Amino acid sequence: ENKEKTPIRVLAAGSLLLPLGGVETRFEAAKPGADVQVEGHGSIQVIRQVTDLHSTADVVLVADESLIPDMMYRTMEGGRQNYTDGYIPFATNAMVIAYTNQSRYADEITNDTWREVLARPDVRTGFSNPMLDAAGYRALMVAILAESYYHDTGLFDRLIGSHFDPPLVLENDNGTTAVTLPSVLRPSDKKVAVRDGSIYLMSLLSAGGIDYAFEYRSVAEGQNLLYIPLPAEIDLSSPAFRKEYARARVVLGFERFSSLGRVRTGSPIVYAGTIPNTAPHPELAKEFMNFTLAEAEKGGNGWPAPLGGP
Amino acid sequence: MITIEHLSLDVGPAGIRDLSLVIKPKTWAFIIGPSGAGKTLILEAIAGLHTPEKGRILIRNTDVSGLSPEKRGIALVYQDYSLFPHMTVAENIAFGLKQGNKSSEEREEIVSDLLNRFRLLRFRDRYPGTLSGGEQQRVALARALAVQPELLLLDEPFAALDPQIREEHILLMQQIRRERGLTIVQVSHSREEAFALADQVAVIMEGRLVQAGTCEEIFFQPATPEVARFARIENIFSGTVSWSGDGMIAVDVNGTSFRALAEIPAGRPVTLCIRGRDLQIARDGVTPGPYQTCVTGLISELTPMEFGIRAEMSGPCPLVAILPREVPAQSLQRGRMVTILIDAAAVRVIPSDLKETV
Amino acid sequence: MITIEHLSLDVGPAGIRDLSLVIKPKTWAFIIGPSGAGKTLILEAIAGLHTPEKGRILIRNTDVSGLSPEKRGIALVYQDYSLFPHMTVAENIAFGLKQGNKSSEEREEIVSDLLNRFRLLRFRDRYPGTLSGGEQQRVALARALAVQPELLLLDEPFAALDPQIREEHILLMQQIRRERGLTIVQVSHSREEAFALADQVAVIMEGRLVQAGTCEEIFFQPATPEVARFARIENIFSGTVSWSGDGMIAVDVNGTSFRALAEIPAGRPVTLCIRGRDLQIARDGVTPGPYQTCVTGLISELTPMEFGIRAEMSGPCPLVAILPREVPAQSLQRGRMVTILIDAAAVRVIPSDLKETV
Amino acid sequence: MIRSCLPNPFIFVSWLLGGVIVLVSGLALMVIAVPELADLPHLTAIALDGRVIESLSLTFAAGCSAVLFLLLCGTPLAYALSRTTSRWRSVAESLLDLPLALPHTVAGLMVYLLFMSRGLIGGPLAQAGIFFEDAFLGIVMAMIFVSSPYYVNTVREGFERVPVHLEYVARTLGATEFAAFRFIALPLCSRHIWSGALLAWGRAVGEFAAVIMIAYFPEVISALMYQRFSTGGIAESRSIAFIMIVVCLVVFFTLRTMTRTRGENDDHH
Amino acid sequence: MIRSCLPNPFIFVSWLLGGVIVLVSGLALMVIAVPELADLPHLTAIALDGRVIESLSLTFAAGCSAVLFLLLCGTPLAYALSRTTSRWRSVAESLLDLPLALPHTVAGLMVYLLFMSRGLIGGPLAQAGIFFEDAFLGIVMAMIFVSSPYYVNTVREGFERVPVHLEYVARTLGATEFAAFRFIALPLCSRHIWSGALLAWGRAVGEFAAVIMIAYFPEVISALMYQRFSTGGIAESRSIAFIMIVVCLVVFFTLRTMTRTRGENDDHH
Ligand SMILES: Nc1ncnc2c1ncn2[C@@H]1O[C@H](COP(=O)(O)OP(=O)(O)OP(=O)(O)O)[C@@H](O)[C@H]1O
Ligand SMILES: Nc1ncnc2c1ncn2[C@@H]1O[C@H](COP(=O)(O)OP(=O)(O)OP(=O)(O)O)[C@@H](O)[C@H]1O
Ligand SMILES: [Mg+2]
Ligand SMILES: [Mg+2]
Repeated sequence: ENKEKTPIRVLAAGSLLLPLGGVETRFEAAKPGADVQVEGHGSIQVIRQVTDLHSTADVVLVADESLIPDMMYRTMEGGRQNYTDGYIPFATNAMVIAYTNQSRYADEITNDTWREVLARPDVRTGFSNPMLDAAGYRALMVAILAESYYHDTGLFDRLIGSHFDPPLVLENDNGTTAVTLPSVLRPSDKKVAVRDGSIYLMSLLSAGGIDYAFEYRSVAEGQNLLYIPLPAEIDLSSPAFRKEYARARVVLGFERFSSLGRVRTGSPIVYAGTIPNTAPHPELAKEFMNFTLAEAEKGGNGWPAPLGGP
Repeated sequence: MITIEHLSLDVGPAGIRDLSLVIKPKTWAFIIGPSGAGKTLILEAIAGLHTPEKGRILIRNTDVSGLSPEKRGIALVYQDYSLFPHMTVAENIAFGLKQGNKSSEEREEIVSDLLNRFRLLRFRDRYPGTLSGGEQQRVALARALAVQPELLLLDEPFAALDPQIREEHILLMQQIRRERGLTIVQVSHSREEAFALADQVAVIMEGRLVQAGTCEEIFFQPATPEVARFARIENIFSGTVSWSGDGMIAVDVNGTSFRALAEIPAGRPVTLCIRGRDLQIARDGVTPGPYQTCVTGLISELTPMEFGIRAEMSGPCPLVAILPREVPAQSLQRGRMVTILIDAAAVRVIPSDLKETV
Repeated sequence: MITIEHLSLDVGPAGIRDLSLVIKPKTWAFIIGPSGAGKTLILEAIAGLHTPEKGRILIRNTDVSGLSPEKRGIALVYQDYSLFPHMTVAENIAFGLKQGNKSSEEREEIVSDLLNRFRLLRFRDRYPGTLSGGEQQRVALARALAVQPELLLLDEPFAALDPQIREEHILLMQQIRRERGLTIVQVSHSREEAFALADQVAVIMEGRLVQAGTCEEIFFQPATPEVARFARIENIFSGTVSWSGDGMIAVDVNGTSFRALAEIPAGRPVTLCIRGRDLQIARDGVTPGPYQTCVTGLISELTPMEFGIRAEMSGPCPLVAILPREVPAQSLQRGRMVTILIDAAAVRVIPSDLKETV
Repeated sequence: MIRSCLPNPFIFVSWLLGGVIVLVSGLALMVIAVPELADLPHLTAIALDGRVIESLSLTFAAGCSAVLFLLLCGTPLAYALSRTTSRWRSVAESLLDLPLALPHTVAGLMVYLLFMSRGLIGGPLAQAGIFFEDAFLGIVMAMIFVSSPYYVNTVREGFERVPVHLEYVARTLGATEFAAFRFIALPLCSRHIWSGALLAWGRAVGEFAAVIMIAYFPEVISALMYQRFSTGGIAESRSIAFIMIVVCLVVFFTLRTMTRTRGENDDHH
Repeated sequence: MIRSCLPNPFIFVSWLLGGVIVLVSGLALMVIAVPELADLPHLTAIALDGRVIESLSLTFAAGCSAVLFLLLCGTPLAYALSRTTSRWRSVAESLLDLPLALPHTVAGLMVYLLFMSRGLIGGPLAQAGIFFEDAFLGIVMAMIFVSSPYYVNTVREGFERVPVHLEYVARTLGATEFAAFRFIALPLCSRHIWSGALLAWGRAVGEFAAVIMIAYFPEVISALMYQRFSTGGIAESRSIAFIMIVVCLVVFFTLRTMTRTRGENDDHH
């Protein structure tokens, strides 16, 4: 019976997999002829599937809207069209500090003490690789923003910067604070851990290998983790602080051959979706997209928060 | 030299059962027996490669139960040579020496000497896989002798050699044995070798010792019908003593009466063994003496052999005779009727109930 | 039956070189020769397992060059039996039959018959690995005979058997051969077997045919010194003809003069071969006749053998004699001086330059 | 072959040294097993989850198909290699070894580039209606690619050990080349075939990176585990992992015990 | 053993059947090689890139260390297994086979749980200053875990084939148990040791998922390739893949040619 169904291939950022599970069930119930297949990767990987591997996808959902114009507004290999010519932003998220009740000092950490707890020498903190995962450079931005928000000079250095070899140094340039990453982000001690994406980070956290991790709130909630919410001024969740966010900047340490933009500027987190021009079932894709947007609007466990503003 | 006392050893269904055997120093002892009898197992047990279930082995009057193989001063040569295929001939021979603490000059000297004696000099740096069977065998012997054992265990050492080479080897081993005062225990199938070399022979069957003695005893006076068959005695019959007196008996086999020298009361079942070479064709008109048996039969089969002609006779009591080549050809023809004479002294009698050991 | 014409075959450094040989139908032909001579290769070539570089093989007067092994109607039995280890005895024997198009009843019948004849019935469902060497050999023979070949190639079929079993096998094979009119080509090391069985014998050395003929010719009148050595002729000397006349010659060997029956001009180098059995100890005071050679020497070594005593004599021309066991013991002692007589007819002369083929 | 009955202290030392590896495997099993066995209801729930069962069957079915293909094509290949002395043999063997050391993502990429519907092989086949992308066939192809060296190498080694005399004898007894292969070489190699198939099956069943490149759907067990990991965290995926481990242990134990006796008679030593 | 000189049409058919596998491997190589060779300057630039070279050396060094460990501990283990008849043997073997079929992420998780500095094994060792997380040692451990079954199984098979008589003879010639192992069993098994080491090395060098769980840094080649794919797209990662392929082909070709002659004398057939 599966054969008669039309497959809708959805390439989605890993942090959307949990809510999309529910969407899949309900959409298929509403539309018996469709077979939704959700494939999860890191956001950049998701786009690479389409642009480099020529994987046929009906819907692409990523965790950073800027990736779509960056990587998909290009003419197709061997064609005249762009991969896509537009996208729909549909949700936002917030950075939090996720932990478990086995984490060291889990009973001491609060909204106020997190900076001090994370800086303790026996506490290990993890974030994903800024070069591969939006959550990664967003974690760095949170630390940069926290330094000025709390007027706590040296915070970035204590939490992250000094634990790498070479150390990550902040540079101030009329109002913006930037960190330039070396091409290899190599920890110099056991205080920090970097992993490919949230799946690896979360397993380290659950296994007890790290105590705290910078993560999206929706992921922490979806996996039933404890978390410390951060002030809106620094958690990249609110369009209201767009200007403040923009003061933090991460310069990715790519090799000369890379085809991604090097400079990432702080901005509110915006999830976006697009239907590639190569989609084999554009009509169904559109239907699914609308269905998903509506679901996202409703929210629920595991969903990134709906977009507040226009 | 070696005393084996009530040795029992289980390996799967087979094994050695309650074996006792004494091998005197400086003798060349033979262990013979059918395939699968446990001959190799005995050698391995002496070498310390198996732990006996029961019994013990004494070497030079000391119990060696707790002694591991490398400490027993015994060298073992397998039938399949078991050369180390990854070492050259010289390395194979030097292997045992390297395990000891000989200086490298000493080693070199011993190896060269052995290579020379076993005419292996030109194979010095070849690998065993490229040698013929005879050459491999020589290497195996040289390797075993290199460690200057007091006791040498040989498992059918000459079986796969061609006769020319075999003879050379046997002479060489005899010479070395005499020089060094070696004790040798050899497993063999060849009666020719046993006759040439054995000081004492033990016959093993199904893990048990069935007869021990000299070659002549085993091959000419077998203690049991099984040994007789194994010794290839051509004529073996079951019969009953029909008459007894004066140190002589008459045995009835299928109606034919054989005379033999023994003292067994009439009525007892016995087995008779008569070697083919002890049968003679009677010249026409000759009457048998009182100490002779006379049988008439038809020649049914003639086979030339190197040292004689094998003649099979049919009749109520079929006989096989090995006749000298000089027998006139006209009397030896298939289908001819001949009369056979057998001396009573040539008939070996084995009482069937009690299997006496000679 | 088989005609081999100028066959050459290269395998690595060794091989067969320009070999021509005719094997007559229904004969039992022997191929003998030292290890590595190429005997097995010849059998394999006849069976079609190698493609010759040169020459051809005719079977029943037809060239079989293009015929693959399974179509030649030849069965081959290897020395190592080469039983199929994953098949039971019965399956092994039936293998060839299954390749043909016999009905399963026919197969069953042939297999049962062979099992019976080779006394293998109780091993029917056993695997080869659990059989003794002799039993395996019987299975290999039965398997080869099952396909009813016209030609049977046997590679040392009886070598690893114990003598008792060997004899049984030989008799059985003779019987089957007679029944079926089989042609058999056998590789062997055993002169005993050759004497008992061979209708014709070919001696192979280093891939070449060096002598072909009957057993007596090969073993008593070797064509070359190599064959003489291979035939284990105990006394082989190089010498020069010192005198010639009247069909007799005298040959000088290290100062000793041997008389032989031959017509070779004086001054020619020759090789002399004398069997140990042809040497007799002269009784005291006997003077040698004109057709006899007389040599005096010291007994240096005495070895008992099954059919006689081997005596080695030292001296300028060291001799080995095989004497009958009946020789009085007092005259046979180490260190004693004895006089040896050799009939001129017993001395085989091989001219050294042209190696004639008998 | 039956070994010595002699007590051997060196074996004991060997066990001590090598025991490290067994110990690590045992402990590794424990760290997964202990938390799972502590929460049996959850484990049972996962084990009975339709999707898990479906995915497990899919994975094993694909693994078995890959092994089946290898049996059919890899066995003749191994035979041909073992009977070839030409120097092309080395070239062919090196090519065959290639997937051995390739990072799995690269292996996946290669399979994808070949078998996608615009690929070198996938293209023509797509015309004929045979698709590999996101299809059972794609999974099988990826599995074949990564596991073939293990199978072919093991079986080739086996064929090289079949005594040539046995095939010769079979020929003279009337067997054609094929019959000699079928009835002699093949059964005598069965131990190696089993063991090669086991290695290949294991390699195939565990593969993730290479498989999801061409077929994210249907979901093989490692993809499902990845998916569960992303959505449900470690607890979810560990249960699946534990089920997988148990199934594999059972499979291995059964097969190893079966193969122990197999080919016992085949040796000539 | 030297094989028949007979032409064999069945071998030809075998080549045809098995050729499919060689062909796929060849074509797979081609789809990577052709675009790379078309842009040589780019390829050279990547090949000379310090980070690529560093990562390649790291991967190979870690692979070799893993193999070294296996040689030291896995060889005695294989020997002990081959000389043990107890039924615990089957249990040990099944445990050893475990990493064979495990999804690599699970294998990685197991290694992480054991060796992280708060893990069952990593904990005590961390006290002693030995760390596995994000360290060379961690990479090596993960590699050992996934490749050990390949090594141990192959070498065990080898030891089982060493004729027991040879060890017996060595003992009577004065060799202790260890000397008999060292001078007889070990060298006679060398062919299997080589081949097991090669399989294990390949498996280790290609591993990704299991390695990056415990050691994201230093970057093994497959992690670098993954990263390059994300940041630079397929062209970038394909160049690295191609370099890796070439290096592996060279390694395999050399080693196979070397092992061809090794152990030639060791056989008893
Ligand atoms: N290590 C072993 N384990 C189990 N069974 C064994 C072992 N060694 C020998 N056997 C068995 O014990 C029996 C006697 O073996 P052994 O090798 O001593 O026979 P043999 O008399 O030397 O025979 P052959 O003349 O054929 O060499 C045989 O049935 C054999 O299969
Ligand atoms: N298939 C083969 N390939 C290469 N060389 C071979 C092959 N078969 C035999 N040889 C070599 O050819 C030579 C003759 O071998 P063959 O087996 O015919 O000797 P043989 O006379 O049967 O010796 P033996 O009495 O030891 O069995 C040997 O040197 C052998 O190593
Ligand atoms: Mg034996
Ligand atoms: Mg031969």
